Amino acid sequence: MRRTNSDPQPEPELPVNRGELKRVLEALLLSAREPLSLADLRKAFDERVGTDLLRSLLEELRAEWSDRSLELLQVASGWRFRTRVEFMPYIERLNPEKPPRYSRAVLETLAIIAYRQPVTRGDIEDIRGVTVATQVIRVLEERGWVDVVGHRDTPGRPALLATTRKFLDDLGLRSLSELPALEHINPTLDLADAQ
Amino acid sequence: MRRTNSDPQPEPELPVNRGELKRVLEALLLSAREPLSLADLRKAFDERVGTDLLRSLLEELRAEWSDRSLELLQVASGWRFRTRVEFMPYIERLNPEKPPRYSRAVLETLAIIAYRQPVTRGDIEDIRGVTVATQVIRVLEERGWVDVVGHRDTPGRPALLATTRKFLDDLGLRSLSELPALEHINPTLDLADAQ
Amino acid sequence: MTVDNDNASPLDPLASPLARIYGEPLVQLPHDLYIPPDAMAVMLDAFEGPLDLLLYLIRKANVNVLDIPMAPLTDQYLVYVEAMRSQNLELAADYLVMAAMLIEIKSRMLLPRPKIVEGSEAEDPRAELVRRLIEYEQMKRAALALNESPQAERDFDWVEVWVEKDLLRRLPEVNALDLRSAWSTILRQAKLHTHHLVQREELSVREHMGSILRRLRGAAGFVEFSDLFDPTQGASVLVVHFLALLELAREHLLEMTQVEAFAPIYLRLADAQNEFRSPARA
Repeated sequence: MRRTNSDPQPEPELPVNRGELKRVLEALLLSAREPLSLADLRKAFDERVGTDLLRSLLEELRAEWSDRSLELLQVASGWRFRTRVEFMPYIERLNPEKPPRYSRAVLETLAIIAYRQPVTRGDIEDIRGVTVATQVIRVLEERGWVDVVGHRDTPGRPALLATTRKFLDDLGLRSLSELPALEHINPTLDLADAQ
Repeated sequence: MRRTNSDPQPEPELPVNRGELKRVLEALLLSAREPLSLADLRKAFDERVGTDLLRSLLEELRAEWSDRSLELLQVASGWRFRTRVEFMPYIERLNPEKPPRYSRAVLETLAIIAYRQPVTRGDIEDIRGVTVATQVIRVLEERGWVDVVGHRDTPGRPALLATTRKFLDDLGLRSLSELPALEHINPTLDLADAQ
Repeated sequence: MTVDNDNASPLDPLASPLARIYGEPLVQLPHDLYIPPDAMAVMLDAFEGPLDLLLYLIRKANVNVLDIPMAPLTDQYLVYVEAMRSQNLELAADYLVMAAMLIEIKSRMLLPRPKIVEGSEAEDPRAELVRRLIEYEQMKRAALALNESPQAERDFDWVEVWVEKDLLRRLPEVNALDLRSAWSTILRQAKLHTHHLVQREELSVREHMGSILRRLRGAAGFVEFSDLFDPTQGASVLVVHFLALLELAREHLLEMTQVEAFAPIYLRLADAQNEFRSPARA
């Protein structure tokens, strides 16, 4: 069904059955640059497909892909395909760039922002007991995981940091409530346990 | 095996059967931003899969996708998946791009043909005061908006151009009389004056 | 003041040796007070700050964090801090602040507790330290858990299949108003006068001129005058059609012939002889 070039704004026929609708959904999700929300998907169908139908088609599509090379994931900003974790070693061989691996300083700072947001740099320093290097926060901001959401109304009006939607997306989470639960800290921190 | 010591990923087992190999190939090709050559793919398998096997797996993969939302293509620099053209209108709705514009030369030529038809290229040049490039008229002819309806019986027998029914249809007009009235009205029809 | 070291080794979820020295894990600090300078440098890197060091010491001693024996802990802490200082390592002020805090708590522990107010307990001088240790420990473990979650680019790639936009050729859109404004531009440019302009009615005439030319061209020869008219279209259309014929004749675009008065009138394109083979030869 090759399109001719004579028609500038073609009105595609709406697919008539679930199978065809799923193929369109698949094409949309596989070629998207960002996760697609239900609203995005409705827009692609010219608002002619309801949210409930979309949701059930997405679930079917997820099931269809469940034993394949990709998985369809629902994250904070919508639905997106990602490669399965077990294929990463092959993909990595092709990419000379090493994926980002973060230092403890960066990870602890990220955890404090994620679990205690919004926080100022001072709050982070209080919890960690050390000065937080500007570089540590910049790494997280450049990754698009953390940004400034306001300023605390105290002297110096320090910036309040919070995690972004991209942070949730990149960790495959739909909301902050899906973060790993905080561990209850046993008062007796015996050595065996800790190491 | 050329893995470096610093590589944190464990050595993946080489997939044992064609099915698994194809799933890996699929993951590689779906996540790549560029076409992957056979050399790239061999590298991803740590050079442990031969070119002939890769080629036959790629052909199988292409066949598997032949009735799905993507097509596996072999292009100059290698293999890559591409979204099938029939899904493009849906994708377009998600990211509507501004339609291109015709150049001033094309629009003015079209306006002259529409309002003064039938006209020769010489008429158009007289009215616009500049030479009309062949390309300008060809654009309008290829669009199916303008065609030659005869020849003027003057030296050189220049072609007479007029707008077509498709022009009216594409502009949503029932007849030329629905074109916007020009601001100044002259009750006499005097083509000679215009030339 | 030193700052966090961004190059420190990433968390290792499986085992957390204190440090690695020449590739060997260092799980326990040496018991004698001599610490090789290299080891101390690595150790300083291994701790994320005084709270981290304190947590290590408390764990090592296997004591209840709610009942920290302040005197030995403070002593041990000071030994490490002193060792770091003696190795001329740039020591974060944070370590010294913590040392001061520990000493203060230790001394308050030695003082007699103030009288207990009815119904409430006097605050333990260690309470704030304990609170901070527990909170830090919790965040440290949360960081570990976060690091274990699959992360984009490190553990998986997002899929973004190539979309070739050129496959869908986009054509410029034109509407009727574009044409009018193009026409206005032409007029301004050419400084044409009003009598060059075309009125709405003419368009009908010009449209009919085009259709007559197409008709004649399609016929590839003579067409009878009356065949060009469709009486069902009404008088005004017929008039316009007739005007179009006259205009075409005036422009020498068509040829009209009539053998005698009241005989049928035939029309053909003025260029028909050149353009088309005559019916005779067809």
